Amino acid sequence: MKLQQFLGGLENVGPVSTEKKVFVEEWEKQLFGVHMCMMGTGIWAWPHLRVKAEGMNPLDYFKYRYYIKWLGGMTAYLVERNYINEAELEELTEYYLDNPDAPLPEKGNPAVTDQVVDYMFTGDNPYRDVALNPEFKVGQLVRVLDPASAVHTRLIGYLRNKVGVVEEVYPKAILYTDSVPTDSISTPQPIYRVKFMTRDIWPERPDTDDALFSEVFETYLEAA
Amino acid sequence: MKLQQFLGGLENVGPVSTEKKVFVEEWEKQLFGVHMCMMGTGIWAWPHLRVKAEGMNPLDYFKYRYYIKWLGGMTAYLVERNYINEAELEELTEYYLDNPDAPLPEKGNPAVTDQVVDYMFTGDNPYRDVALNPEFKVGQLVRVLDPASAVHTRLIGYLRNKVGVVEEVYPKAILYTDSVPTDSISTPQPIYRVKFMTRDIWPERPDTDDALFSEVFETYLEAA
Amino acid sequence: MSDKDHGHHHHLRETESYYAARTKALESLFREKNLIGQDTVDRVINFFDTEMGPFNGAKVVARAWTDPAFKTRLLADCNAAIAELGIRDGIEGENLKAVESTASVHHIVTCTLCSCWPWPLLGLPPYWFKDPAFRARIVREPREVLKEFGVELTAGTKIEIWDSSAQIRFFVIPARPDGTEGWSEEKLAELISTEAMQGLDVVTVN
Amino acid sequence: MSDKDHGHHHHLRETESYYAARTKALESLFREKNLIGQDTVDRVINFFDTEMGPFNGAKVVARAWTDPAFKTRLLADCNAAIAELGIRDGIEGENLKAVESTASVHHIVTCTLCSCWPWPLLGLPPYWFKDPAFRARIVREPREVLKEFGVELTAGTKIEIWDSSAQIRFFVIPARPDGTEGWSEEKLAELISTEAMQGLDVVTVN
Repeated sequence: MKLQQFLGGLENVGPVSTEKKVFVEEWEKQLFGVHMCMMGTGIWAWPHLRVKAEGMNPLDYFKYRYYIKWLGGMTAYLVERNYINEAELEELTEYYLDNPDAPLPEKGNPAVTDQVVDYMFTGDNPYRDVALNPEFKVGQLVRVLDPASAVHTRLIGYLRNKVGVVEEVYPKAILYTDSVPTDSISTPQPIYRVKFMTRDIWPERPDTDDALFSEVFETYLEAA
Repeated sequence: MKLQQFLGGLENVGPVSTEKKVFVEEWEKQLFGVHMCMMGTGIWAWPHLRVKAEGMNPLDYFKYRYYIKWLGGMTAYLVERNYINEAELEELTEYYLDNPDAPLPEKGNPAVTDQVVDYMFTGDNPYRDVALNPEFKVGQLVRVLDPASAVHTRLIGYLRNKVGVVEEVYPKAILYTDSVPTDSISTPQPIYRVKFMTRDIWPERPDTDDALFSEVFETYLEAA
Repeated sequence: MSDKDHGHHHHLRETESYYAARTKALESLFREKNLIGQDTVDRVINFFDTEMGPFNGAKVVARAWTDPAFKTRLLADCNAAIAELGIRDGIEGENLKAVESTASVHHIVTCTLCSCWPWPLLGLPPYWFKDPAFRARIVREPREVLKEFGVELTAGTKIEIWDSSAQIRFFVIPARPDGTEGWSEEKLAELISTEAMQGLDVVTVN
Repeated sequence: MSDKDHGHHHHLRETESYYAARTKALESLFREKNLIGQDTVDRVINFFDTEMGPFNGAKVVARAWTDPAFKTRLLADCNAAIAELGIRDGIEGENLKAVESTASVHHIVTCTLCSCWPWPLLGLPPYWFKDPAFRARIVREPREVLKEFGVELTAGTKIEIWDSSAQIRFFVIPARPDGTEGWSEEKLAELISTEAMQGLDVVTVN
């Protein structure tokens, strides 16, 4: 079990943060900018970041602030793929530690900026124009499967083995990713909006009529 | 989900400790002695300690050394049950912090020592002399149930929803505890030795013929 | 580099100045390798200050509160409806879905697997949304978490939670508060917090 | 107590001297309240140095290696067999079960829910057995964990794991090493580590 794939419903984790800032340190903005550049120029995509996040020590996942984890994931990925090497990164890090006001090089590729902005307005539409033959229909009871632990998943841990009802069959097939290993969501497939009663997920909680909705890839479901 | 009830199989937790000492600090011996006194005189039993351990913040559970957690659990329990109060404990703690060589009071109940030693040689036999009508028999396939999160459980998290085969029906009914809330193991009942193939529990691992045995209370099982 | 220097820097590995220096080193390498433009980072940050931010969501909610036909279209096809207001969609909003909170149903959005969030309407997610403790607790103990955000629902209000995991990004139209009859859309929009548009706040007039 | 003192002590709350002082305070209160005897703690510690310890387990293994009939009885009824050697059972050993490792099957004992351990045969559990990382990993990645303990099984050896959760306490008879033919039980017993009797070590002659 990778804890990050089972985060929802984990008990006794203490108070929540109500911090409303997006970036809590200035360097986080710069890191985010580099990340968007990587997204917009195709160096990586969300699933690559998620593979890193799900592969972390779960205690470190809780310990480190959001963008500190990104920094670790981004640099590890860039080194693995030979975009940069650890030695040059470390050397420059030491340089900027000793010279925090030293300027960045006045170099770069000006075309990247427009490419990134275009990308942000375009996004990555996940729909794929392949035949949709959904196995389940609106109103049907479905059970969420309990597949093996994967490098990366979009299966919400607390929904495993739970039964819900299909509320909507989305109109087109969705490709999640074709660039990282997953538990079988790398081919375009139907997704469903499934409604669960929270009393069925957490029967030990005070009873309510509360509901929870999740969009679930077809490969994660069976008829109940 | 209480992580402590799902510890087995948790991934990416880093290297194991190979520390062979039982007590890694001298004070731990004294704490253990007081704990055995509590056990031997009926002040508490294992399930009380486990309730505290399973109710901890899971990150603290990983963070604190074994007997540091016991210290927290023991003192919290003793204060809740009015054996001691937090103010007197805190006051004396400060006294011994400032006077680490100050002696303990030359008082106490000499009869306790023999009682505790007798208890250690006697133990707590869990068998109860009630009719045993086991629902499952040797060779039968059984599935481990997936009940609601409990204050205290002896259901091993990674076995939920897994199927194994009954290898032995234990000869007498077992009472787990009648003094703490559990998920229905507070009445004497059959237990079974169930054999699981580890490939069925962790199919993502390299395939082997390895097996895993667990003694499971009847209430945690259904026919598969 | 001497051992002393190495120890010095090793000691700094978990400080903000280390993270800042490493990030600066990263952008510096990207510039050297022509992987980024000199103004790319600034333009990205500016984009979320001006193009995609909670000001978009607040405008959409104010219109939905004042124009029932618009609200119907918004609930049916969120991307098409926001285009009517000149709001462009894009990344993390290719497929938006609006849900409406009322006196009897309170909607909450979360992403327990990561931090999916409707960027075109709300910009980037605030820290609380990304915090592991929030994501762990909100689905199982929503009322307790709402209390920590200062929100107490009236008894009998049903909660509906949207836990994003595929490709839809959810957006909450909060319940319109009493005492705002006849207000302009601009004045209404000022009442609406980012948190209200994910269900962690309710809109009030004081 | 002044604020300064309070701050001083608050600062110490997670130090060994704080834990030591708090433990001493606890026993002190137990003495004041007549809940404990003055020699109880010493007698408990002494008990595990002299009555219940790995010396018992090693004696049992050495006998099992040299007396096949005893081994048969040990595997059939562990509590009765150890009584033959004058070893008393008791707490955390009311129901013992011995399992035998061979060239083809290697047994490992763990307790992923807490730290169940056969006290009458092995005394108290060492730190590694109680460590959360060990308990998390041993059931899913036993070969990797064995390597961290310096043990490499020969290819093709099957692993059988005993995860205690009810009332049986498991004990491993390790495989007897080659080159020990004709050794006395005393000499054999010296070879046998605590770890070997839970499957985290193999017995060797060097």
